Order: sequence, then structure tokens, then C-alpha cells
Amino acid sequence: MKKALGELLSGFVSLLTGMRITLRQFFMKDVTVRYPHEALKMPKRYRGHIVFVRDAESGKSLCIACKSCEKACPSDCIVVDGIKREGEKRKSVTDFNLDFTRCSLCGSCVEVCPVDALEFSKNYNLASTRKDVYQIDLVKRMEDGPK
Amino acid sequence: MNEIPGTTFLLNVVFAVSLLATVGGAIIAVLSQRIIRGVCGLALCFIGLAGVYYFLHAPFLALMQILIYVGAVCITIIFAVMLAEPDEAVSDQSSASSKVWAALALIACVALGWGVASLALGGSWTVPAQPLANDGSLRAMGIALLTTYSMAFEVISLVLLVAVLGALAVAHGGRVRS
Amino acid sequence: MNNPTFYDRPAAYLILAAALLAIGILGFVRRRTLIGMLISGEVIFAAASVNFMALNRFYSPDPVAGQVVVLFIMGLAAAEVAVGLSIIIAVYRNYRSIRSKDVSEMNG
Amino acid sequence: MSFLAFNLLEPWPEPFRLFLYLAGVMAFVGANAAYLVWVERKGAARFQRRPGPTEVGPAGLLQPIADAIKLMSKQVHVPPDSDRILFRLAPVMVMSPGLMCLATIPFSDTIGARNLDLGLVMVFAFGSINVMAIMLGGWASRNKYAIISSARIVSQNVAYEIPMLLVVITMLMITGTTNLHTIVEQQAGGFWHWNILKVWANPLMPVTFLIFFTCMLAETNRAPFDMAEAESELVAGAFTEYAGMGFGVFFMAEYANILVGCSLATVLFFGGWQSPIGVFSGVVWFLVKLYLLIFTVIWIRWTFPRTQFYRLLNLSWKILIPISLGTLMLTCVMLKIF
Amino acid sequence: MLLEKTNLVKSGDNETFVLNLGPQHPATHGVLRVKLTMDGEYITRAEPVPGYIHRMHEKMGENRTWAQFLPNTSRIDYLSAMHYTHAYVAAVERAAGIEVPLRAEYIRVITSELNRISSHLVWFGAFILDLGGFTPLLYAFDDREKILDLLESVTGARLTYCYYRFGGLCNDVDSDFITGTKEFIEYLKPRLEMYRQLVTNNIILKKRLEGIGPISAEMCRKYGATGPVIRGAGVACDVRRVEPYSVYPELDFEIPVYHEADCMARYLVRMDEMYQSLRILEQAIAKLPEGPIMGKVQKSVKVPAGDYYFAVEASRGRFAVRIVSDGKEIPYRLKLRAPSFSNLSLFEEASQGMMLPDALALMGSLDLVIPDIDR
Repeated sequence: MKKALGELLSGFVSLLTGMRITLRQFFMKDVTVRYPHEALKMPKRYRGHIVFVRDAESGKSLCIACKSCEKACPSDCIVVDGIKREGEKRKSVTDFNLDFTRCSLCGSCVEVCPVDALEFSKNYNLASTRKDVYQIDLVKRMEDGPK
Repeated sequence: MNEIPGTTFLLNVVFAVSLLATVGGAIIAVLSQRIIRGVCGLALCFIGLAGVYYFLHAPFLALMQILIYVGAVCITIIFAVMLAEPDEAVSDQSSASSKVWAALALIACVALGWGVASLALGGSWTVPAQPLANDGSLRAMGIALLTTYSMAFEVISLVLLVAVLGALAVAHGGRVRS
Repeated sequence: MNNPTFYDRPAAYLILAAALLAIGILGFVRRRTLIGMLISGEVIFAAASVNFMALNRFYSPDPVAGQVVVLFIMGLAAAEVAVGLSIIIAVYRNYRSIRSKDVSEMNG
Repeated sequence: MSFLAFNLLEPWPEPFRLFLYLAGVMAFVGANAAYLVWVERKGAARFQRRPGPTEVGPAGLLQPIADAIKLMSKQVHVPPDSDRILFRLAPVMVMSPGLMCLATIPFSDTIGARNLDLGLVMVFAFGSINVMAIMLGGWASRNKYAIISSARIVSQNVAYEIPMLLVVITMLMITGTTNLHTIVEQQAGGFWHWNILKVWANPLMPVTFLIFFTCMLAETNRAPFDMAEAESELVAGAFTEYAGMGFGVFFMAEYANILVGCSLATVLFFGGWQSPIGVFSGVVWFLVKLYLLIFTVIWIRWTFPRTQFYRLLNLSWKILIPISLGTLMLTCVMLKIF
Repeated sequence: MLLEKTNLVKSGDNETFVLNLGPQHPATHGVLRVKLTMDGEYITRAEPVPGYIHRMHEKMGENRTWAQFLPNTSRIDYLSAMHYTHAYVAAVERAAGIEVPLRAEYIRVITSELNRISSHLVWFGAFILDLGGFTPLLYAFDDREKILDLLESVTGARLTYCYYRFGGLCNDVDSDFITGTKEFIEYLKPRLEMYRQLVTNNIILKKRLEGIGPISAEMCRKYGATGPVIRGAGVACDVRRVEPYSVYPELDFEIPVYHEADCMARYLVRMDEMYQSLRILEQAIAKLPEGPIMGKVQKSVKVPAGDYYFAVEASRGRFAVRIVSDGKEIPYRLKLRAPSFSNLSLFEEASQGMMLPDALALMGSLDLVIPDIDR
């Protein structure tokens, strides 16, 4: 009887302790970021989909269309094509298509690139109702891009 | 009484609704194919009956009717229905002989009801010269229960106790978990 | 009509009681399952209660007596339902049926 | 509003009063049920350190309306195997007890829909219909989760009705009346007159209140006793098959029942509209007490995990009923002595 | 008719019915289906039906190069991605004889333990959610968010890290990460104490977990259950100690063991493991040496023909990778031994005769990750 009552009491105290803790949390500040109104800064190494690195001088892509990334990609989502133009040492890229629906953002392409022509974008807002939004043409994107 | 002429009419309507609920509920209770609807009909009948009690100047009884019958009896029956699932099959109701029997039963019951009603109405009830001093309130009832009817009260509590124990014993007897 | 309040006349209640009795007995005859019969029994109880109340209200000097009796009926009905249902459950456990016909076949 | 309708309409004939207070109570219950959802969501958010609803209206105040519009625009789907009539009847039935019970709650000395002598009995009588409604809804759905949930609801409510009624009987012995208005009047003159502190009638009065409160949580299917819709076990319990407003009504009924339960607790234990210092009594105090209790209910929900079903029944049969019987006896003795 | 009926009774036909728990059910946390045969609320038989999200990770491994399989390892058990990558990378390193620099090993331990804490925090929240408490879930996610931020700053991803490489790591950690981790350690300690008061001591939770769902050490051996499940059954079986790998032998930590073998024991094992992980983190950060993070690796890894095996202690138990190589640049056979699968397989036996809510508490205490079961 005494033991049962003691248990009842300690149980009740444990409930009150829990309620005290949640009440303390009640008066604390929110921890959430109200996403569409404010957004967090993506960290330096954030792995978004890939984009071309722009050559500082020419403003063109560094890509030499060597197709290493195409080979390294585990999901077969990159298709690269390039031509060798007159007067240039290396091939230059004409076509770089990323099928983002299949990309697993592993970063193999960036790592394998011999000329460091690829980098990750910081773009995380990728929701869409249409599939063709995810067929990213990196060449076109760079040409249209602001920088 | 109220001066507004509509009041009596409204009360009549409420009374009629109670009567309708009682009789309709009872009919659903005994005639519906699915037993669960029967129980709902019973609940409706009891709620209507509560209204009738209210008109008979017994509000406490009306509330008790709801509390005990709707809140306890009906729910217990539904619980039993859940456990035993006795949905009556439609097939064995529609054979020709059963139809005849059903008609006979109906006629017999209507006759019975008619007979009882006419007996009740035709009987010469002695109207008391003067009502008793008590007002039939909850207080008066409590006093009566503990004085005049104390024996019956005790017996009823005993019956309930025995019923609970008996129900436990009977229900437990069938429950042998391996 | 000299008395427009028909809720103040005993006839309404007495007819109601008779009707409930008839319905209850009809159900008792018609129903094939034990639970159905129990429900019909409740309706008959209700008929009795209404009669008690009505006669008490209109023809008795003591307004308490009827109420007390009906309270007793309620207590009895509750006890009846408790025992009845436990028996039904027990029957169901043993015979897998609660039809009165099936159960009566099991005699012997 | 219902509480404006009392003195003003005293000379008015009964049917009009009846109609008006019905409308008032309905409005009060409706507004509360809708906005308690908002309070619950905001409260939960605060306990979890989130902002909660913010987008619809200032501080998300229009959220309940948006929710209602969304629920109403959804298809009312009745499962093909279900019992159609009962399936649709259940949501209608589930709202009625809340409305009926609130009619007898006195909000203040002059504000109250109906001053019934049997107010307390009435609350319990109509409160019992609620169980039947949820149970029928679960049964009619013909869904296994719903049926399990129905069975649970019945056992739970039967088990908790007993200690609750025992507590109420204790209260009846102390107050000597079932008229809620009179019960509140007895508690006038400062918080030391409230029933919860009436230790000369029963030294275990706070315990009695705790039992009442626990039973109320269980009867209204609130966490930690929300066996009926234990979402991690039974998906949504009895309401699994309900969509759109059918579900919405069940949802609102839960809040209506909480409203009734907390109102009753306020009246029985916390002196209703009586102010804690003895002066300036009024409807404000009733509402303050009521919403503090409701806040506690929400607070409890967002703090504790759910109990196990058989532990819930054990709690009732092995702890609450013996203790409440004990307090009942104690009250008998104390009342006889003093 | 009479005979028929009595036969029915005699043949033990009880009032059972089949309840499909899942594939979509709040308690299974994914697309797991459990076919329950129930007698009232008692479970007479619980048959797990996995396979709804089977993705053929093992077969995929046989169709791509050694390095190309790396991203897959994060996606088997998405909650302890680091451990899984670790097992695969270490298996290949063992096979190809690749040396890993010490700094890289320490960083692997640090990130792995952070990942273990975050995984246990998710489990903690989800488990309490299974038991009907919602708020601890969001507190746990708040803490986990801090870990994810730390790991994201290093690896660039929040869940599927793919951080380890054959011979080392792809990125070095910076001082921000180190200070951030130190701060986090100090932050989490009072939080764990708060969880103890709010949840562990709570009478409702205690009553729901104590004595519920006993899983003996014998049953664990029978089904190959590992991790917190076997440690909750009183066996101090932890790959970090039994088959030491990486730099774990140099670190001082305890293996929490409870002998009650019930849900509470498994719960407490995980809660204690978070403390132990914090201890490991403190030591590893203190000992973190300077140096390179990549060993000498040829451009495309070639694994000599043979049969190799490597196991790590993932959050849910022993995760092992077995690779069979025929010397080509793609694996001949890749076998993943996932802990959740073994842990789930004992559910059928352990849940017999339990009530539904208890069985769900048991299932929660096993900490199942459905993609880990299906692979």
C-alpha cells in the first residue's frame, strides 16, 4: 500500500516535471525559419545541381568536352558534346545536358573534371510541376546567366 | 401559463415529436433488418420516452432515462453486437410461410395493443380527491427512497450487485485463453 | 376542443404504452436473435414504465411513487441487460451463433 | 450570444427564449470549437517552439475559416461497405450533447441559457450520447481500425464514467443541490470558498479535482487518453473513413466536449463566475478560469505520450475508483462530524 | 449443422481477423506492411511483408564501377549514411590495400559519431511519436538540425553525405566545423538531461516500455539482431569493440548494456549511446592530428580478385559489406548486410501474443529504417 502510494506520487511528480519543462519551452523563442519570408544562406560547400565555371578572362566555359564526367556519372544523367574549333588548342563544349531528374547530386562529375570546369550551384529552389524544367542545358544557362 | 397563444401549440408539437420518436424508434428497434439499426431505434425510442417523462412532470426520470438507457444499456447492447455480430440474414425472412407468420404476428399484436389501449381508456380509474403534500421533486424522491421504499431500494442494489457478479462469472467462464 | 393541451390527458400516454407493448411483443415474436429479443424486451419494459408514470401522474395521490417504481424498473432493466448480454456472449462463444433456433437445436 | 439572453428576456415567453438561447449556445459552441482548434495549433506550436499558423489572416486568425472551407469543399465520401444511414447520422449525433450540456452552464449570475434544477444530471445524461455517436461512426465505417477504436471508446468511457460520477456524488453531498447556479452561489466570497479548497468538507478535495480532471480527459478522448484516435496505432480510429466535413464535425465535437468538461470543472471546483478576491465577480472570471483549464488540457496533450489501453483501464479500476470511493466515504464522515 | 459447429469450436477457430498494418500506416514510418492476425487486440501472428521500396542496391553495385557505387551507400539507410559509406569505403580500402591518413580516420570518426547522434535523435523523436507524444520529436529535430548544419558545412549535403572516398575524404574540415562541434557537444548535454526529465522519467512512458516486448539474447542470436537491440538484451556486442576499425581502439568509450531486454532497455541503450558518442567526439577532436586527408590512390581504383568483408557499427547495428572482385573495374558481387533487416525478422516471433500498441512500441524500439530493410 505504501509502495503503491509512493509510486503514484513519484509518477505524478514526473508528470509535473514534464509539464514544467514544456511550459518553459512555451515561453522561449521560436527556432524555425519562416521559409518563404526568410531563407537561410547556403553553406559554401552546398551541393546543388552543377553549373559551369566561367573563365575569368574570356567569360567562356572551361569545359573541354573530355566526357570524363559523362563516364564518371553513376546515373548516366550527363550528355556532353564538343567540337574542336580552328585556332584553339582544346575542344570546346557545345552541348552539356544535365538530366536533373536522375541526378543524385553525388558530385562525381565535379571531382573527376580535369580542368575544374564544373561547380555546384547554390540553387535549392527546384520545385516544379513540369519535368522539362529539370533538363538543364548548362551551356545555354551560362550564356543566359547574369554574370 | 403563458399568454402567447403559440406556446401551447409549440408544446403540443414537441409532445407529438416525442411520441413519434418513441413509437417510431420502437418500430425501428423491432423491425429493422440490421440489429445495429435496431439498437439505434431503441436509443431513439428512449430519447423520445425521456421527452414523454418530461411531460409527465418527471424531469429527473427523463434525464435518468437518457443516462441509463441511452448511455449504458444501448451502448452495452452495441458492444455485444460488436462481439457477436448477429446481422440477421435477409434470406430466411422472405419465405412464404414466414410471411404468413409475420402477418399473423402483426395482426395478433395489433389486436393486443388495441385491446390493452381500450381497456386502459375504458377502465374506471379513481381520481384521488387531493394530491399528497410532496411535490415529486428530486428531494422528495430521495426521502421516499430512503424511507418508504428503503427495502425495495436495498433489494434493487442487491440485484444489481448479483447481476454484475453473475455477468462477470458468465462472461468469464467462456473466456479461456490458451 | 375544450382542452387543447393533449399532453395533459392520460389517454395519450395510455395509448402510447399499449402501442409500445404491442410493438415489443411483435418484436419478441419476430426477432430471431437473442439480442433482438433483448431489445424487444426493453421496449416492453418501456411500455410498463410509461403506464406506471401515466397512472401515477393522473390517478395517484403520491407523485413520488411512480417515479420510484420506474427507477426500480430501470435498475432491473440494467441488471437484465448485463446478465442477458453476458449470457449471449457466452452462448456465442460456445455455439458461434446467437440465433434462438440454432441454440435450441443444441439441447441434449 | 447566449449570455446576453438571460435577464433581458425574462419577461419573454418561453418558446422565444428557447429559440434564442439555442442560437446563442450554438454560436458559442461553434465559435469556440473553431477557435479552440486555432488555440490548440498555436499552443502546440509554442510548446514546440514553432510559430504555428501565421499565413491566413493576422497571426493565422482566419485559419479555422480556411480549414472549414477546405473541409467543406472536399468530397463527402461514404465507404461502399458501410452502413450509410448510421455513417451519416454519427456526425450529427456527436455535436448534440455539447450543445445540450452547455445550455445549463451558468456563465455568470445573470448570463446563462437556462437555470435548471437538475443541471448537473443533465450534463451527464446528454454527455453519454457522445460515446454512442463516436461508436456508431466507427462501427458504421466497416473499417477494422474504426471498429477496434469503437470497442476501445466504449470500454474507456464506461470505465471512466464511474469515478467521474463518484466524484460528482461527492460534490453533490457537499453542495446539496444539482442546480449549477446554486453551486456557484455557494462558493461566493473569495477563492478560499471555492470547492476545490473546501478541505473541511473533504481534506482530499484537490485530489478529487484531479480525478475529475483525469476522467474528463478520458471522457473527451484527449491525450494522453486518446485511445479512440491513437494515430500511431489505429490511423485515425473511429474517424478513419470520414472525410471532409464529417471529420470536421467530429473534430469540432471534441472541442465542444472539452468546453463542456472544463466549464463543468469551473463551476464545480473553481467557483464559476466568482472572483478569487471576493469582489468584482462576473463573466470575465468564468471565462478566465475556463480558458486556463482548456489551456491545461492543451498543455497536457503536447507534453505526454499516450498511455496503453489496458493501463488506462487499470488506472480507472485500480486507482481512480478506489480513491474516489475513499473520498466519497471521507466526505460522508466529515459531513457527519462537522 | 450441429456437428459442423462443434467441430469449428474444437478446431480452435477463434475470433481472429487480419489487419493490414501498412503499407501506408503512421507507425511503420515508411512503406512496410505487416500482416497482423489479431484476436481482438491481441496479435496472434505478425508477418512483415517488406519489399515495397526495393531498389536493388546490390545489383546496382554489380553494374557500376567501384567509385560509382559510392552515392548508393548513403541511400541505403539514409539516417546513418556516414557509417554505410564508411563500411563500403573501408572494404574497398582493405581489398585494394589503400592506406588512409590518420587525420582522415579521425574525421571519419567525428562525422560518423555526429551522424550516429543525429540518427538516434530521429529515432528518439519518432519512437516517442509512436507512443503518442509529439513534442519531443520536434525538440529532437531541433537538435538534429544543428548536426545537419555542421555536416552540411563539411560535406555539402544534409542527408546523403557521400563524404568518404577510397583513401580518405573529399573535403577537409575547417576550424568553424571544429568549434561548431565543440559548441554542439556542450549544447547537447543539457538537452539530453532535459529529455531524461521530460521523457525517460515520465511515468506514462515507463509504464509503456518497462517489461514490454522482451527480446532475449538467444532470440537476437537466432535472427542475427545487432546494435542496440542486442545490447539491450545484455550482450555487449559492438563492432567498434569486437572488430575494431578506424581509430576507435585509441578512443575511450563504453558500450552501454542493459539486461532487461525490454523496450525500455533498448531505449536506454540508445540514450546512453548519445552520451558515449559525445565522449568520443570530445576525444577525437582533442586528438585530431594535422596532415593530409587523402592517401595515395590511383585514379581508378582496381580491386584485386578475392573476397573481402568489412563491418562497421551503424546506428542500427552491424552493417557489413562483402565484396567479391574478379579484378575488373566493377565488382563481381556486392553483398550488403543491413541491420534493420535482421532486426525486423525477429518481430514475428517477438510480437506473438502482444497487444497492438505494445507491438508498435516494440517495432519502434527496433528502430527500423525501411529502405535499409528493402535495400
